[in-house]
Amino acid sequence: MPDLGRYATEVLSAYAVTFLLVAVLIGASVWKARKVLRQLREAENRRGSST
Amino acid sequence: MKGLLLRDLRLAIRAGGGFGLGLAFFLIVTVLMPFGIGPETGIITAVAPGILWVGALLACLLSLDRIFALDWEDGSLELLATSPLPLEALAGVKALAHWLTTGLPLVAAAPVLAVLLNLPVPGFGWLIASLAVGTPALSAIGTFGAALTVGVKRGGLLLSLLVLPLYVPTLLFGAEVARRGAQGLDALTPLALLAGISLLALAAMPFAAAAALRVNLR
Amino acid sequence: MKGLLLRDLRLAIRAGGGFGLGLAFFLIVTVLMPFGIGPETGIITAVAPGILWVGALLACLLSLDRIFALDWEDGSLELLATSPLPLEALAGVKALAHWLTTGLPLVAAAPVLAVLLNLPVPGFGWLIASLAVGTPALSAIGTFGAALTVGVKRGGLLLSLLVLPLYVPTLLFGAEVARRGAQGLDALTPLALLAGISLLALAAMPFAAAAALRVNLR
Amino acid sequence: MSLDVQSLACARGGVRILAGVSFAVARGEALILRGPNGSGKTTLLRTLAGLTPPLSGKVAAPPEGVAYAGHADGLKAQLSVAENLAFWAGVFGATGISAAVDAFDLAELLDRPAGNLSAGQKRRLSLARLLVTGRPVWCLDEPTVSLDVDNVARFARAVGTHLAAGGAAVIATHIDLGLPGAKSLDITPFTRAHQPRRPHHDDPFLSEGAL
Amino acid sequence: MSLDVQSLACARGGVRILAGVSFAVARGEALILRGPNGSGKTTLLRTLAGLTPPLSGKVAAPPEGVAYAGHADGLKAQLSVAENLAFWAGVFGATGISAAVDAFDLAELLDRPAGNLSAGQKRRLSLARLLVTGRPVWCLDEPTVSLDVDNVARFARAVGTHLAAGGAAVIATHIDLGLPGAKSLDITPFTRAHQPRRPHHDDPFLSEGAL
Amino acid sequence: MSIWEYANPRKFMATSGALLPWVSALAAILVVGGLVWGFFFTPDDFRMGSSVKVIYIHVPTAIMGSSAWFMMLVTSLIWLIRRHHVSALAAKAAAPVGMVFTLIGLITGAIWGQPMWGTWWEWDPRLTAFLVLFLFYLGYMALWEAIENPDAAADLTSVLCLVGTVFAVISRYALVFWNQGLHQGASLSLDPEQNVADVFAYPLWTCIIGFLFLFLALVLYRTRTEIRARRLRALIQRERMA
Ligand code: HEM
Ligand SMILES: Nc1ncnc2c1ncn2[C@@H]1O[C@H](COP(=O)(O)OP(=O)(O)OP(=O)(O)O)[C@@H](O)[C@H]1O
Ligand SMILES: Nc1ncnc2c1ncn2[C@@H]1O[C@H](COP(=O)(O)OP(=O)(O)OP(=O)(O)O)[C@@H](O)[C@H]1O
Ligand SMILES: [Mg+2]
Ligand SMILES: [Mg+2]
Repeated sequence: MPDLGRYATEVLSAYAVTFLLVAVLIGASVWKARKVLRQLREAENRRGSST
Repeated sequence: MKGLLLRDLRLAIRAGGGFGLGLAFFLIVTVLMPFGIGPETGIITAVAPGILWVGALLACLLSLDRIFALDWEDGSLELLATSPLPLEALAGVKALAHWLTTGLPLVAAAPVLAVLLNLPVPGFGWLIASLAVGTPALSAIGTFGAALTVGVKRGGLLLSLLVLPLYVPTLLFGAEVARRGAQGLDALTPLALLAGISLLALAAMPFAAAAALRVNLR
Repeated sequence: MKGLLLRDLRLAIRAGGGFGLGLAFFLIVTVLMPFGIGPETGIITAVAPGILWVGALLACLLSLDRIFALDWEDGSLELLATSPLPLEALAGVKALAHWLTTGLPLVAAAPVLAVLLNLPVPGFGWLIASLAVGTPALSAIGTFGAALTVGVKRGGLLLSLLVLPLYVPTLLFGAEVARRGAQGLDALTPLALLAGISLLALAAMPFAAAAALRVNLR
Repeated sequence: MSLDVQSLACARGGVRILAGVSFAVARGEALILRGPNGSGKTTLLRTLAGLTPPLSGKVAAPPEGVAYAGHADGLKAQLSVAENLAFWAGVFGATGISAAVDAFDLAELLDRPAGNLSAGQKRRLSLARLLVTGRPVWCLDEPTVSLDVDNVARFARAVGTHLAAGGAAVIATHIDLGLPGAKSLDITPFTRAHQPRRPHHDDPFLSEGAL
Repeated sequence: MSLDVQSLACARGGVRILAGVSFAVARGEALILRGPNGSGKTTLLRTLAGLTPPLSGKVAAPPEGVAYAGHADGLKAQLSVAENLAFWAGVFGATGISAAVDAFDLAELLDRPAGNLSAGQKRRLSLARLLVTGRPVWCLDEPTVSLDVDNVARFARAVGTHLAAGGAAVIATHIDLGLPGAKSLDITPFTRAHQPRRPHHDDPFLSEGAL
Repeated sequence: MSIWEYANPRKFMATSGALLPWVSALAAILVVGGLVWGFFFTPDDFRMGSSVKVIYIHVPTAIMGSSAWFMMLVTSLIWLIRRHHVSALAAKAAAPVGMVFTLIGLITGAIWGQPMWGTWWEWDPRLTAFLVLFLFYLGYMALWEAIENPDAAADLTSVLCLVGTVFAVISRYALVFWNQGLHQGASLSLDPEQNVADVFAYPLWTCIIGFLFLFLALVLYRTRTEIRARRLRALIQRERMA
């Protein structure tokens, strides 16, 4: 860990915010992708079974 | 009544992002003000509490006409009026739904916007407190105004005109709390007065609104 | 086209005082601001041009959703779209009617309000000039926004969200003209730039608005 | 007696439209209101439903009240058919929506947003609402507008069931609904044109003598 | 030939509703569109009027265009009946409104604000608009909704006059309009349920095989 | 075979599925590598002290925040002109990513501003233009959400994107006129005099490229989701109509 001197709070909080927001973005993307994929599978199955 | 509240919240979310929009509008007004006023930070800081309060008030105002007008246009309001639900309860639920979709998000977002306007940090708490206590009054008074103008097609502007004067005391005390808080002065007295206004509005408005609705439905 | 313009003006007057309402709203915002900001005259004078411009902008904004939504709801818009009138002309006439009922009264009333806010007298001319040149852009841009959101029920808030960022350059230059005018600085350059934006908006917006209308009517 | 109307006078927008209307509808009975366009059917029904106060006379309705369905559908475009119905069921304290769904054959439309329905489908949904109100008296204003022949028959069956269960209905319409035992009332005689000039006016500014 | 439709496919809200519709309406002819609720009459009429672009196929309309009247009345509540009509006359470049007023017996209502009319009176006003458009082809969607018997007859006479003058009309309705020589077209065979499954889809996201 | 082949949903799904792991891996390596390099292995700046380390996130996210809008402009144009559905969906998928990057740029800038300029926020044209861009993102996304028919939404958002771009550019000039500002000029320009020292530049470039790949990976991934959601919608609608 490098010595950040008197800017430690600023630098660390900047990194923290970035990681947090990127994580939220990735998380939301994955969550939505999973949800859509699951629903799509169900719809395709319904369709497959009905024909 | 729970069903009505849930329906209104659901409609607010589906009909183009109820929660987010008021917030976004608040953000934009806060950003626009400095464009008008000029970039000098000193002046902006001085007027920041006022701008935030006026922004919150306008965000409320713009969403007021949704409260009853949609139900009026599609005939639901007539049907609700012939339902077992008393009109007073209807008005109360509508005001609550409006506050949940507009006032509450503003309270949460205010500190972030305060940063943009360089509000001193000790003022944040007071700003939040003033909005939390004051916005319910805005919703209640607005519901009354919406009930008065429900028969007027796209009466948005008329509604603003009726409601704005009624908003003056709330705005006065609300901004005063935020300003004193920012300057480190005593802000408890105006906060107490603000709370009084809110309580009065919450207690009286459902009845006034119901009376207005009854006349408009005739 | 003349018939359409006359009809729109007539409707604006009958449906609860078109001309008066925007004006009254403008007046109220201007009067409320000092309540929010606090009583120090110095600060108010400094921010007066900005407040006037922001007030004008908000008064425009609040009346935007009337531009197309009423015609959409009662089916007239479909009928107009199948009429010999091209949609571009329709959008142009609508923008003109909006400006006549909202922008023009604001221009006329601005000096009176400027007095309330202690704007220095030499600034009056510039204030009026900036509003006269700038408000047509507000109406034109707003017509485009209204065309985008015409299918959205009571999309007033969404409309504001879309339109306000587009208003930024107009507001910047408009307030700059008024501010420089009030301080006795050179205001011709921003006025020329403001005129440029207005011309651009007036020339391009009817086409963009017609395209949006066509999509929404499908 | 389910609905008892005695020498009722009704107004719309401050103008007296009807006067001297009297009739009674018993349980199990339907009354068809007839009259040319603009004669005052809607005005009368709104007064029966309690939306407009009567100018004079009185309406005796059962304590549970009246279910009203007007020209407007009262649907929320963004909510699905099921959500629309469930909302009204909740407001009226009904237990379920399945009977209503069956009566108007809405099962296939349940998940569709109400805004995407055709005119007749919307109307069916708004009629289905009547069944979840659980109210004994129905006041219906041209209920079969934009319904096709099959659905008019479906509506007639629903009214029949309601009557058989001890309900009553007052229905304004221009077409033949196919309700066998229904009485019919032409409101033309109660309109202004057919009334004797009266010395007493409903509007205080209309009493005799120029000002 | 006034209106010529060839293997038309129409969509509503991005969903294909009808396919393979072909018909022709000559001058002096009326075509009655029939089909149960939700079968696609409104969708077809909107496509004919040019409001919705067709998915495929083509509509050949006369150069003067088509007059459309939908489920909504398109009236301004604050304007009087005369002002409403005069406005549309102005838009379509018509010379006067008196023919339209006579045809739908609006003379007594001329000064009333359109918002204060009864449902049937509104509908008459919105039908009168057709006469001031001067367009040769009328596309009407359930024009007789909430009209009483006399006014339905009045409407039938207006259509008859229009046809006699060389006009044409396509009318969707569920009731009998009393137009003697009118052809009738049931659109049920063109709806999705009656179409063969097609390998090629109108929606690029519907082609076979999972994603 | 033309490049437009990839605008076919199926073809796009195949290609993007094959590309996605590589792009994601590259993004992860470059972002993590660049940040570690910058954070642990670079010296402090003589003026800015250790606060210079914020540059490794601030600059790349700021660049990507504005580039994302540019990408949306291009894909919107492709949709309007050639009507390739995937193109419109890619624009829809990119908007939230661009919005978040813009937000990160704003927040890290604000945090950095405190030690450098002594204030969180300054109405500097650069910063303000960036804030306006953020507002554009919000409006754009709200319009997508508000309109139900996907093709109509694609059309309307594309028009908004075009008009918005024009006004964003005008705003930029208007803002410079309004206020001359505090913010750094270009520090990675071609002019070697102005450039930051190489010690900072190498990890910075790594981060910029890393964030570019992160953006690409996210947009590919989200576009795939949008395509599936679109098919799901079509399937459900057909079920209902049947
Ligand atoms: C809220 C505050 C800030 C915002 C919104 C902001 C925004 C931006 C933007 C939009 C860019 C441009 C990226 C591009 O497209 O080239 C940028 C670059 C940059 N910013 Fe900031 N910034 C902020 C604060 C700061 C502060 C406080 C500093 C340092 C003292 C700083 C240093 C830089 C540097 C060095 C660059 C790279 C310039 C270049 O290579 O073009 N920023 N910032
Ligand atoms: N808001 C109003 N203000 C004044 N008069 C009105 C208003 N609404 C309706 N009227 C008038 O009252 C009379 C009765 O209207 P009402 O709507 O009750 O007729 P109706 O029998 O329902 O006709 P329809 O069969 O056309 O629906 C009509 O002449 C109408 O013009
Ligand atoms: N906006 C929309 N989005 C999706 N589907 C729609 C939309 N509007 C209508 N539909 C569906 O399209 C089909 C055809 O509707 P259309 O309105 O054309 O029927 P119609 O024949 O006019 O029926 P009606 O006799 O009830 O008026 C219906 O199944 C309807 O549910
Ligand atoms: Mg009626
Ligand atoms: Mg129809």
